[in-house]
Amino acid sequence: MDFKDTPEQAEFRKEVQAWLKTNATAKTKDGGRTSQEEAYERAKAWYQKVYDAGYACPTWPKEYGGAGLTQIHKVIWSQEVAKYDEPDGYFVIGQGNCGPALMHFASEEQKTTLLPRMASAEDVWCQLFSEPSAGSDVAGLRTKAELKGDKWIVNGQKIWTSGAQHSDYGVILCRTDTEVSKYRGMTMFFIDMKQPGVDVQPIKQMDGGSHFNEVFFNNAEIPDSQRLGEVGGGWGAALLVLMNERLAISGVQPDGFPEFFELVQTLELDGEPVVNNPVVRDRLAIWYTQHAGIKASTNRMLTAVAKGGMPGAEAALGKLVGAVMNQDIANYALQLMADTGAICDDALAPQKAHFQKSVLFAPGIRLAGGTDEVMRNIIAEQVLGLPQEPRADKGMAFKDIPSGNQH
Amino acid sequence: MDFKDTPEQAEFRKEVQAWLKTNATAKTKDGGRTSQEEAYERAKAWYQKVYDAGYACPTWPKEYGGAGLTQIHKVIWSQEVAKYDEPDGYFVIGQGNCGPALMHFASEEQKTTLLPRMASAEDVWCQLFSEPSAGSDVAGLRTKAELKGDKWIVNGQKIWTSGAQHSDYGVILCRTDTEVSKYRGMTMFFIDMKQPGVDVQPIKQMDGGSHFNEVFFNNAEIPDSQRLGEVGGGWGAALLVLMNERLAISGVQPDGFPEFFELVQTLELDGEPVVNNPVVRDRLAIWYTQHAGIKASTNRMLTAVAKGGMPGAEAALGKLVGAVMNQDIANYALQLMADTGAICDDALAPQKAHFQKSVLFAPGIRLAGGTDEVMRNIIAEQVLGLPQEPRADKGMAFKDIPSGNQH
Amino acid sequence: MNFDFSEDQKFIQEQARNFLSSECTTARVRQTLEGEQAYDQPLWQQIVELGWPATAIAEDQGGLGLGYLELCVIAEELGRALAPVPFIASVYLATEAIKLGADKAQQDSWLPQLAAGEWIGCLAAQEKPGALKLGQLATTVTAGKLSGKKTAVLHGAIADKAVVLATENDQPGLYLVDLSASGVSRKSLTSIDPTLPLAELNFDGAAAEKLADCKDIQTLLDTLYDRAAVLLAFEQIGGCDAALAMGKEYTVGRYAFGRQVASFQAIKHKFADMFVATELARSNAYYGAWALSADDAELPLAAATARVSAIDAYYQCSKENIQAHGGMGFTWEFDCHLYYRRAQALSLILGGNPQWKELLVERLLRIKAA
Amino acid sequence: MNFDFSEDQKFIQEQARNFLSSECTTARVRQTLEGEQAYDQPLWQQIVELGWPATAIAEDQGGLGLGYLELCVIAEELGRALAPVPFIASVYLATEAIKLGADKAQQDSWLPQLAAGEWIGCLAAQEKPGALKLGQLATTVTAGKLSGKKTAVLHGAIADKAVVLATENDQPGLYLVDLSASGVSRKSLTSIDPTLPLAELNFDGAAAEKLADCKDIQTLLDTLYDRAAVLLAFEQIGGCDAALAMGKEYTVGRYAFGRQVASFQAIKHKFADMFVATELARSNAYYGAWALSADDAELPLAAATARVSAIDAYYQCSKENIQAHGGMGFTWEFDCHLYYRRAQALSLILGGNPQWKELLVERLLRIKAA
Repeated sequence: MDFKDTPEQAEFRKEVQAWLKTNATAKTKDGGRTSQEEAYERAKAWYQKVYDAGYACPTWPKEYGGAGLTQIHKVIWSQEVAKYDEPDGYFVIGQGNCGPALMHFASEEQKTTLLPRMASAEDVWCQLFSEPSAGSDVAGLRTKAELKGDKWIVNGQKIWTSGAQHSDYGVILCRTDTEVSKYRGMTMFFIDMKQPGVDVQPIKQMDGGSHFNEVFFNNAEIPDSQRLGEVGGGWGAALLVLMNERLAISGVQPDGFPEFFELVQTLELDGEPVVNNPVVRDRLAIWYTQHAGIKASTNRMLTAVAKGGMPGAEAALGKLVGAVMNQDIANYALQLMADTGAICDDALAPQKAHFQKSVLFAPGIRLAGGTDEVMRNIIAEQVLGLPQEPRADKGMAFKDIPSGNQH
Repeated sequence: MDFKDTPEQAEFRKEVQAWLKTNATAKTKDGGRTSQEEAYERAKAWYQKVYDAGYACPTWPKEYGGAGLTQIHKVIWSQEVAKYDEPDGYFVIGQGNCGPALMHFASEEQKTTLLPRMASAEDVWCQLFSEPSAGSDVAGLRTKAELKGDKWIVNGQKIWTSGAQHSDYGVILCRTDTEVSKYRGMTMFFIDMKQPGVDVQPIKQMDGGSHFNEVFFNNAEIPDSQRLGEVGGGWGAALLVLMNERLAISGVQPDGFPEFFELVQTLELDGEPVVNNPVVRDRLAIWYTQHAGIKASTNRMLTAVAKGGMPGAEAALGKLVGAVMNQDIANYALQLMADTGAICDDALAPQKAHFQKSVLFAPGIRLAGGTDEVMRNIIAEQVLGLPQEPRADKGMAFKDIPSGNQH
Repeated sequence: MNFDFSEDQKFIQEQARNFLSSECTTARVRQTLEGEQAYDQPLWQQIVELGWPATAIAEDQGGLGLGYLELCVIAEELGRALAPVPFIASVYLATEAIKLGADKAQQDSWLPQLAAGEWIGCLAAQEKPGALKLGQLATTVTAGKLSGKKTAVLHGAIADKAVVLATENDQPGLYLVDLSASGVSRKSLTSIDPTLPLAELNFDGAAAEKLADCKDIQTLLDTLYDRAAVLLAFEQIGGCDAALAMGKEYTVGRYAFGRQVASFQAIKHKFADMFVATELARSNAYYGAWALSADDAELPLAAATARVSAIDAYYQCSKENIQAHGGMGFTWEFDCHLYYRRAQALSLILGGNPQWKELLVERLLRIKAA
Repeated sequence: MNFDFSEDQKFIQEQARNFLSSECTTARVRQTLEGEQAYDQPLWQQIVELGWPATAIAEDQGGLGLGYLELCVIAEELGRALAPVPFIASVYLATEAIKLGADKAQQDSWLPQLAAGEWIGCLAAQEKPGALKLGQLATTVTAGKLSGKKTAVLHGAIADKAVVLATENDQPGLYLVDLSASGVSRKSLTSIDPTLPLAELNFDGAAAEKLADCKDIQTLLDTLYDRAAVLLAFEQIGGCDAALAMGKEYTVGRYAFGRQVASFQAIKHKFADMFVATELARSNAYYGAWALSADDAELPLAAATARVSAIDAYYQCSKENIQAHGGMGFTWEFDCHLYYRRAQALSLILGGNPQWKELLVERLLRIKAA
């Protein structure tokens, strides 16, 4: 056990630090929010710069646009870049989820062509799994792909697709057979998002923002050569993508602690910072142990991956704990501010109304990427090996499964 | 809405106060624990005294040994007697659970004979429902009663029976048919506990005490005249008993608050009472709102019952909340004492080691009378009307239901 | 002993519920939420015509001469319906402040106007984050002119008059200020619940009339806040009920893994916990309602208890209703966030939970000592 | 960067686990629990022979010259097995106190004896409830004779020698006292976990040898407690694992409503939450282990973090294991209470969670300020 760098790692860190010093934007106290479109353009530019310098997708083989390094190098990169104000996680879904799917299932030619363009963010990718009637039960999806000649014709609707409006390609999971049981009737593809049969509509969130989209497919086409894996093998392929997603988002998801720690030291009530209040300290201690525990757990997982292991379902715990504490922290922060806590003006509320915004965005974090309840199921079944619930849809042909108010 | 007595209620309260002043034992600071046998004898004597004065079972009709009064009078009685050191709840299971079962199902002759003897605690009653393999799933019970002539022959085992060692009678739920589905194959009786085929064995609890028993039936006999309700109608009868149990125990179950409130005012750390510590005050506020909420909820339920309603499944909430906070309070009290919190000697630990004892007894309160999980199911299904889980044993003959490691 | 509302009170509640369920749908609430208006003026007018603002005003002062219990059941329905009207500001706060601090002549003049909805009142007390401290007020009155800045004033941007907390010769007192008069400027603030909008009020020598019967201002404010805390608790439990009902309806109708989402134990137990929190809050609110209506010495403790449990319950119910909806709960389109925003807003008016917990404990210890 | 134990360390752990699972069954633990003995003397003897007390003692002082990481993995196994031996008292507390406070000559004399198990040590610090305060010590030393009363001394009734905290000329220091010498009397206390028994020690002019290298005694005690906190955290996560495994095994085998109890979502999610708490505690303990082994400046914060989460996790796992067992979990016969008692005992040694949370925050702010 050694939480410090090896000499080789220290060398890499120094190199990264030097490069960032010259190339990355320093953090400022009042960063100033940019529009979504500006943020996208900035991210494209940043990724290209990183790619040109050879730091993009550090763990990918060089021939596919990566740096051929280990997970630990990636951690070092992330630690260092986090000190700057750069959108380094902007295209995490493409690189973290879609990339490994291509790596595993695509042809050598596709990989050599597409992966470097993904690494440089020249091509933007999205992931198309969730549907209005397939949330926690992802395998309940209904978007249909039918083979006509050597093309698949896609009809249906996906939802909660981050970045679909900018995407060149998407990895999509479709139902290709409704006569077999639900897990056996799916197939995975990658699809050209810029074709006529694809319509992207933003979803307005409860906080007023629009980070996600609905995507409608109306006779969209996919050449069979863009199939990822076997026909009917989509569920296995999807699990591989989801496993990589956990690795990609681990340690990236906000838990609210750093901002809260800043707040309690700066917010003054009755002339002293609230951190002097023992009740606040009690909360601070609890949340710090969770924050530190998530961080250390992520590092343990990365150690395992660096040694050649697979990212385990254990990663679900960071998502679960972080999302819940993030919401409770935001709520508690407002409570501390009392009456004025309800004021959301950037200029008036502490930290540019971070906590007010967080209160309204936090529920989404508990839902995106699997609800709290799904995380607990994953831990119970995949980590602890507990028995599944009796399955109401077991062995049924997909078309016969009861579906209630979903249409 | 009026939380004060009506003139008639005030009159009754005065009368009760006067009687108690002459007849009940005052509380002392160090009550001094008595042995279980002494406690039993004291309770028998107290109940007889209350019966002779006409205050026993206030809501029962006079012809069955009660006082013919309302639930509100019973509340007044309970409030007043709680100011004294008398074991007024000792026989609550007989009077609260078995009494209503007799009232509903027994013959007039049985009622006139047995109920007054139950009211005076001349006869002691117990309830025999739970079994080693039928806990949360009470209807999974296996103790068998077979009709031979006009007698039922009972074989099997009951568990968690309070007061079985002192009982003259027990209300027992038996399986009388294993060929039908589980809820339809049970019948309720009352059984003579002093016969040869009944063997009572105390259970040693995790805290070292023995408040409960196992009861073994080996060809014990029950005349068919002691059947309560129809053959095969035992589940409906049991639900009636359990509904009355909720009413009987509501407001009686410890939630730990009064003792904690005393502790924080008397325990001094660094020269001041711990109640001056804001963190302790924060906990105190949370637990007080729960304590007050349970009390007020119980009173609301009693108002409904006094108006002729049935005790609802809502009572489950007091059990659920009270049991959990009782355990957490005890744990927190020990934490406050720090190193010395682990010392259990009556003479050394505050309040005669109340919290140390409570830490070890508290888990039982979360289990007895239905686990936390059963309480939540009751609320979800019976109060909120949510759908049941898919039932693995639905429609199966009892003998075919999978039973795992239970034998 | 009777721990329930009377049949008459339940009838008033039923009437209120029927009225609001047809006139104050969430579609209507959204008109205010989405900024088309600062409050629902036609709805407010109907509410005035129904006499709700007059409920707890004496008959000889133009009111209906009912009591706080009647106001509590109306509050529960306003909370359930998320009514986007200045009822809290004008009724629980301004009217009650006047009942507590104005002298007979002032009351005889103002209360009939408030009862008739002739003007909308609000309370301007808070100047900065944290609990209100009388010793730290910066708003002052000199020769009948009031100057200073107040923030987080509920419905302050649309109220006609404000009851303002200020000091005169270092003595704190309450003053009625006409907000359309000169020397007053106001600014709408972005509020976490736009249906309960906040404002900043700036006074620069605005004409102010002192509420003439304010003696012990701390006690007066405590009583005012305690009364409002009980009434808000009813709004909160109304909201808890609505959020729970919404979650139930959705998950009973939605299927996953071939069965109703509401049949999963994780969801059922979530709802059970929401129900438990709501019932504890409701029972505590009932106790508060009784203490309020009976003007009992237990009001301070009962009010703090009601408030603390109502804040916790509504936070829980509104956030877990979102959770039970899954992704759709996070959309603007679904109504889940209306309850969640309202839960936040109601918990912050009068100060948040930390300060009410401290009040609760102070009062509990005071009773114990007495 | 490598956030895991080495293969060698894992091998030590596996050996320890194998040994304890055959030699320290719960049936064996119950002999101590049920009062047949104050500790398991034969087991302790085997542990001494395996060299575990010598793990973190230098080779030239009679130890194995391994490090704290090796001691951590052994601690995890002792915790898992509920070993009823004075390992905490003698190894984490007495030995470490001597390593921190004794001079070279004393260490050269005592450490080989401790490594060889020639005597059992304990730490006598606490005199009353609450956090230990150096300024409030009533135990004093005059002319090499120690007098005073210590309470809650872990394994104090059976230890051979105690490291005693006392003041001499108002200066606090640590003293080694032979507990069999004259001037010492001791009384066993009823302990919440009889397998970690406490005692009261009374000193009346007992011969005491000062640990000669105690300079800043507050810093020394902080370091001692921080080291022990990390080691205890490993005992605690071992216990969490065992409680979780016990609950799983029982509910997978038990049926209700015709299906495995472990297939109910309420039970599955309970176990998921236990796992989450355990993993967070484990990760924090790993960080503490590294800081301990590297003697890093982050030890104080890492130790407090490890301790706070280990206390919470073991309380949760041990109580919910009982709950998952239903009624049988409440019996003396089932082993559930062994973990629950142990969780309580381990959380109270070194002071409870409230004081460690405060330490955590102090240290967090100190790092931030640095």
